[in-house]
Amino acid sequence: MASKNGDIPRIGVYVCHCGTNIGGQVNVPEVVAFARTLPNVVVAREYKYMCSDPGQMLIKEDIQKLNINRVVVASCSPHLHEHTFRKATLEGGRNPFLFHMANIREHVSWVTQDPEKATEKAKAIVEAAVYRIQFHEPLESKHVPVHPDVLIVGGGIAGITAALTLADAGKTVYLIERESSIGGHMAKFDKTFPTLDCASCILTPKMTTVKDHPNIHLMTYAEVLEVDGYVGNFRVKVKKKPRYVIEDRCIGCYVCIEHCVYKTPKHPSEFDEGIGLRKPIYIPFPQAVPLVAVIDPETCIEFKSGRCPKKCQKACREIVGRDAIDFTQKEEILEIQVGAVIIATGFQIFDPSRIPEYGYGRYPNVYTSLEVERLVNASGPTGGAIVLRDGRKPQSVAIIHCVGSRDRNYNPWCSRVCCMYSLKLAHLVRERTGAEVYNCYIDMRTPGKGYEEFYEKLLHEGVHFIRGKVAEVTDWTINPEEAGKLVIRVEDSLIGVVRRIPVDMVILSVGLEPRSDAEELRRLFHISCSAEGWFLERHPKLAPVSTYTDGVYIAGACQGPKDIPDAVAQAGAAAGEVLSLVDRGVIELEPNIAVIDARRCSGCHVCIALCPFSAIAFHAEENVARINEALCKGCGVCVGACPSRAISQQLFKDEQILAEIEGLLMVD
Amino acid sequence: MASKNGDIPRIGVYVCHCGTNIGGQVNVPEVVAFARTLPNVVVAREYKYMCSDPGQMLIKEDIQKLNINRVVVASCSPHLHEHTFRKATLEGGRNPFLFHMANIREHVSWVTQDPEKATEKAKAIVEAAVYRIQFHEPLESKHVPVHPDVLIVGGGIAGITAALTLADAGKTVYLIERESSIGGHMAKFDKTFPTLDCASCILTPKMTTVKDHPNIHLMTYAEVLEVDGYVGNFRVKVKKKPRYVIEDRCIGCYVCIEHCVYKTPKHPSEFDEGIGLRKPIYIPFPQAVPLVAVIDPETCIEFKSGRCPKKCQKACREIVGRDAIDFTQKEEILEIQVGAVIIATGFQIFDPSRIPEYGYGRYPNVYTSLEVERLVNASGPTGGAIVLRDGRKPQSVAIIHCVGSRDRNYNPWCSRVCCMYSLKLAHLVRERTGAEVYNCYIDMRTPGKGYEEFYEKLLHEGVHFIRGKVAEVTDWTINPEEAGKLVIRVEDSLIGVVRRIPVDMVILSVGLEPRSDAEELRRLFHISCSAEGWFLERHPKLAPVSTYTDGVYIAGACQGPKDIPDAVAQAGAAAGEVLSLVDRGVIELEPNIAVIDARRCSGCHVCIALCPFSAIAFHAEENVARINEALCKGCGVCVGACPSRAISQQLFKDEQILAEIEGLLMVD
Amino acid sequence: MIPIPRTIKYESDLDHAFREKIMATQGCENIWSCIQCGLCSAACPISIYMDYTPRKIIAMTREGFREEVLSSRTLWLCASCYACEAYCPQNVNITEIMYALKRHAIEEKKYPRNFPIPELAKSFFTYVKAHGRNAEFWVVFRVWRKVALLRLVKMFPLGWRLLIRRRLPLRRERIRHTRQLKTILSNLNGEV
Amino acid sequence: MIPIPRTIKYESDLDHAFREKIMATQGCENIWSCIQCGLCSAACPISIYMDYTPRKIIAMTREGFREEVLSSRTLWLCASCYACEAYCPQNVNITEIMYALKRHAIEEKKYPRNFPIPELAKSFFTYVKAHGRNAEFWVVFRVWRKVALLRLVKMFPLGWRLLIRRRLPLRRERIRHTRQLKTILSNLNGEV
Repeated sequence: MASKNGDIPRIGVYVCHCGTNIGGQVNVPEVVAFARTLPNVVVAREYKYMCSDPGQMLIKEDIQKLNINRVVVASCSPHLHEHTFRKATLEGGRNPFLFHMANIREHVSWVTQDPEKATEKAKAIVEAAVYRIQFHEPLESKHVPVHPDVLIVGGGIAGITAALTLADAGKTVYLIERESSIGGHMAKFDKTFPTLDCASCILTPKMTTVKDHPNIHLMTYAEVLEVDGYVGNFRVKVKKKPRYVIEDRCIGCYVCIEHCVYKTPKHPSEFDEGIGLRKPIYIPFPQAVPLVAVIDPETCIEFKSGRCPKKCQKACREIVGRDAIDFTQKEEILEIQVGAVIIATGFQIFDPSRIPEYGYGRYPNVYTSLEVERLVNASGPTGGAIVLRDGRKPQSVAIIHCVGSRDRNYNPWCSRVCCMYSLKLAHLVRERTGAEVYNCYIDMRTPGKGYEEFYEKLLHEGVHFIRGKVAEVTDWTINPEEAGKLVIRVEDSLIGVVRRIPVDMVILSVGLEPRSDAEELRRLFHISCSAEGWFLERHPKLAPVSTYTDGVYIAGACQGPKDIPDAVAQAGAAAGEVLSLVDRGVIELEPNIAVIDARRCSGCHVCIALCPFSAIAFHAEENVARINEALCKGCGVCVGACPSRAISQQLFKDEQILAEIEGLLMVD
Repeated sequence: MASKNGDIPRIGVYVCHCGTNIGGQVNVPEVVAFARTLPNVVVAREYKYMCSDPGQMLIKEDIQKLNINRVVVASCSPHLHEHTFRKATLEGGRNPFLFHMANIREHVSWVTQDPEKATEKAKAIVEAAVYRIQFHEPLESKHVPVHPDVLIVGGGIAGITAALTLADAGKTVYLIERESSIGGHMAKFDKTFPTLDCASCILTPKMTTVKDHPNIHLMTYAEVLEVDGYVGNFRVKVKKKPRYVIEDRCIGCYVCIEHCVYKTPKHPSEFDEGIGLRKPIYIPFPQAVPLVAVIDPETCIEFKSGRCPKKCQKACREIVGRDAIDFTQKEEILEIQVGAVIIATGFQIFDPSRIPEYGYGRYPNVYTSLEVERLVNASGPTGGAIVLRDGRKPQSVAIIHCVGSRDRNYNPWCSRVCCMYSLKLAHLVRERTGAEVYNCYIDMRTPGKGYEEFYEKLLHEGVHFIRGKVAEVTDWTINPEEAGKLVIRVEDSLIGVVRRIPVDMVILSVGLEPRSDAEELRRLFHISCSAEGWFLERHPKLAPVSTYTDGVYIAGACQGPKDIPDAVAQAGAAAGEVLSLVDRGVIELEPNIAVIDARRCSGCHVCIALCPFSAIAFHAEENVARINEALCKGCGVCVGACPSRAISQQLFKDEQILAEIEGLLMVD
Repeated sequence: MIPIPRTIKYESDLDHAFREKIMATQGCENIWSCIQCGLCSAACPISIYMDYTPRKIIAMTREGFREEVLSSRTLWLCASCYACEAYCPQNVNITEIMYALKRHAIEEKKYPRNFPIPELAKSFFTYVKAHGRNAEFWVVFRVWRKVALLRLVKMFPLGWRLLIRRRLPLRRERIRHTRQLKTILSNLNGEV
Repeated sequence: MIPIPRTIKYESDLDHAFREKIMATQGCENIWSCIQCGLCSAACPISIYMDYTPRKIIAMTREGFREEVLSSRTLWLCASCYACEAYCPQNVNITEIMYALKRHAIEEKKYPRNFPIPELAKSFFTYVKAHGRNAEFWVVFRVWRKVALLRLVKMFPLGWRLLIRRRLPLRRERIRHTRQLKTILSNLNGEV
């Protein structure tokens, strides 16, 4: 039997004992003797550990001395040692794809009780491999170069960290942020737990470094529109939204804002979570990067009526002499080319108005934790004073943990950061107002470096800790002490009684959620989401920042709730993966991909629609589909779907699979 | 007044409003008018935002048009914009160190109530800067090249991950492991939470990849002996302990072990936590990498008496034909040169015999969680059967959380992983034995992706969860039901009663501790430890894998308790930092270092002993101390200590500091 | 001097089969999901009078505190308003569990004595089983006779007013085929 | 029918000053460190008879449940063995807190009635304050007379045997300068 490529197959079969892993259950000498009887088998040997150097040497010597041109190793899973034996085959002087692995450990010795049946099964698997390998052909791995530039989506602390690490390594980085300033959620915080570091004191220097870094192209107020290409070679279209202020000209002097026709700010500031107000032309916060004004067309009179005196523009032109305001600015589409992408788009907070019992939106003194972050922030709307909506200082404050988290009615997951930020807020509230603070929690989750110690500090500050989930916040009072207050009902489960506690202010420790548009981004970059909507890592343990799409990495809270150090570590890890990829410079493509026989292709488009990796494109001139080798992952969907049988898959050709089945059925 | 370097100082003073940050509190025009009156001030200007491009342009233009040769900017903290203005000075055409920054924001406007006093203080600080800058000299930043090779200490999952990332990036990596195989604690686990992935199935391929990687030099059974040098240029001495088996010859065939004079294993296996036994010659576990035998001289008869028939050696020589055993092997000292170091030495478990109430070591059926990991491990000593010491299957098992953690009598910190691994063990015990399992916890801490869901799974499996810390494990029984069992006393704090629960087996969920020799390693690498003994990161939020010693990074549980995904993320981040450093290729040294005037140095050694960075060495030939410019951090300790006044510090010379003080005192 | 009862629990005091029995009741399977957050207790409008909070009843049921649970006032105070269940973050069917516990308490005669609600449930069931239809007068009469005879005397004027206004008919109505009803009911009980 | 007490707690039921008072007592400052792990309850050899476990006493003290705490049997059962304190992972001085609570209970006359230990403490103190020295017979006699008169009658044979064997002397010993002792004691009390 001559193989398709004309040579006569001369097969070597090598059966591994794997110590006693295989040898203890399978009669290896019997398998070897059986292998010798199979067609085209020139030599069959056994060895204690085929993966060891002397084991591999057997293969190399047989190739050279016995002119073996097909190698079958019967041992463990290809996941473990396929690479090892392909290398040995290559070093012996044969194309590495003229090797096939028969798994008689995971598939046989580890899962079969009866040694006799195990031996029979091992024989069948070896015979299948011997039949199959006759049809193997030499294949060449292709190499594609990696573009050294990197795209980072999201300018929160994770995106900033990754950008700086990469830029410091000399790589060109495009950092894209949807808002008008980078900084993300961290920029809104007053202090960070557990050290009570001032958040902007540690973040602002990083933000300005990003702006000043010669290797970073910062694009704020911008979004990714389209992604094309594959690992090492992505083409990305980015939309820059109009700010109606020319970025290069604006110096962030606030003169335009002072001269706006609105004498006082009237519109809820997004950055201040609606606790503060802004004008239609504004700078979101004093440390914004870039420090450039932006006009909100939704509230600007010029955009709504076209009849604004445009005092801001005049002021910029005449007082500052910069003429930076341009009401006719249009969105811009830019195209960039990068080799790798890091997605660091973060989270959104749970909307507590979904829980009517907590009265958020109904009672003015029920706040989200993020609103309170702005309230306690020294550069926030109240200058750091913790006051109720009517300006009074609260004398008692309840902090409700797990709002929207650990709750099957909303989000079943633990949001990981709320216990710690609730403790931080409890500390700040107590420090600045002296109020009685009641923390109502289910389990106190403070498992980080110095976190347990922070919990203890809070205990000592006299904060009340009540183990129980609050059922209700109400203004229905039943005794004089409660009059004019909000009352929480909670079981103090460690005492075993239900309590009604009247407070002036309620802080809802809202959980973290995937961003509502995560699904769109997922589709843009061909990555996956878990059922909850968080971006899915390649492996929860060992590849926490990789995705199933090569060249696309994830970092920070877009992968799941995470505090700042964990997000920063992930960002560093993603940068490390990117550097490893870019420094390697080329990508070796596995040759087990699908190929289209153009003569057979009817141009029906079926495969194009089905390909999960968008690897097939239609070639209009020739009226055929074409597979991008770099994108194809060899999943075989198109092969099965092609009505014209025009597609076949390397290493999984019909003849190879059929021969394997035939071999498997020969032993009875 | 001519400066020391002969030129006439022509000073430009630039006062920043910082929007309203400074301008709202300090009368900036008054400060500018005052600055114009100061000696050698040629020009003084104010600007809304000096850090903006037009602000910087003022400086550049004045240098060129007015021939300014000294620049003072009065604005914010040097942490924020010193770099910005030095760059502007350089771009204007002057040496960047002819610039000085006066901080009138953090030091004045943000901390002073009275605008008048604030203005006076701002004037004083500006005057100080003007006086000081007259004595500034041009300084040159030096550059040192970075050696591209990397040392990783510790071959657990963190070290392995970092090594593979770096090696895949094409860097040469030395991976040093103290034990005879890499794999660390993870290699001992059966399953990993929360996905119940088989630990060795995901770890072993990584381990073999490490071994086969052409860029990784793996050194097991080795320890770091000495470290010398500085970032980019470390010289490290490594001690390779003798295994008495020649690594290159051994093929891990187990023949020597079979032929050992000990017919059956008699010595507690370290890898199996003493639950299993080994011989004096052994391979710690079947997936060990490298798969090489090792002889323990403490238990080997040849080493103890010199009168062993050495059957192992004979078997290796005659049966296997490798002659790999060498009783005369000696330890080897190797010297390697690297540019960066990653320390990933992990943790040790808390020794529960320190808590006599729990009876560990006294009652045979009280186990540590790590012992149970070996017990449930399919390749462990019992083949995965969960049995008591007498071979019985337990019918009831208590798992005690927080053993040695969250306890001021032992370790006050939360060990972060115990809740989850306790749930995992509860699942495995229940799955394999059907026993009643009682988990006694304080707070259920499952804050990770999929962790809360895992807790719920366990609830549904009917595991008992008792919120309460166990006081005592005892064999003193008080009713027939308890006879022959171990009894735990615990308060079920959610019911409010104390319970006595008789069980067959007690699992102590021991916490994580710094390794007992962490202090030695800390000293070797000149890094810091927190009070608890964990290696100290440079910043808990923003630099979690850096240390205060440039070029030395930390990853994984040596920095604090951490689960596998967090350790892997940190390892990736450390690799990212190293790649960033190595790719940069050179290190720019800040020139504000100490310099020794050799003519004045008396060679008294005082500075050498005091230098916290070991940057000063004694030059015996010339009998003087010499400062290594790359190691000096400019802390000034030596300057103050030198009895001969031979040491001065760039940018902090006596004349500069005295002039600054003089200037500060001029305004009254 | 009052006697001091033992409060510590030995495992032999507890009834491990009890939780299995309750869990086996339809609708009570997810008693295991409870994470003891106590929201049910806080949401319960009647928890104001309960000796054990609903959360504690679940914890004790799960751990086999049969005596305490079955003799608890809590079961009989539960108004079946379903507030606990509606808000429960783990979707535990708390009201169903309360019903199952009530049935067990009656079966095992463990309910608190001198407490009208369990007597009412029992009398109602006995009467309906016998006649196929409720008769308020006779059920109420039986309950108060058992629970508080003195109170019955005091209630005579109210009863009389209700009687003469025909709001409390003395007539016992009955349905046809009561035997079939009995069969249905005993089959149901057999299942429970 | 038994009356149904309200079990829910309003903040107005609680005494916020109470915890401050306890915490101000020397040795009780670290009551805040408690993380409610319950080890104290489990370690306590007497918790077998306690109505509230030691952990719960701490929780209730911290939250101002003054009535419940001061009338709890737990305070008087505490044998001061220090087991709780020795093992407490947060090093809370539980025994000291128990003493402080006992003193308050006596001061405010809140201790459980018909319970001998607080009476014993009080009688001992009163007697020693008056005479400077304890006299077992008279102290014990007073306690039993107050707590359980009937029991006193039953104890007569035992008392008689002890008396004739001179194990229970009737003689009242006293020290000199009892007035100075009283001054010392009242100064001390003033401090507490």
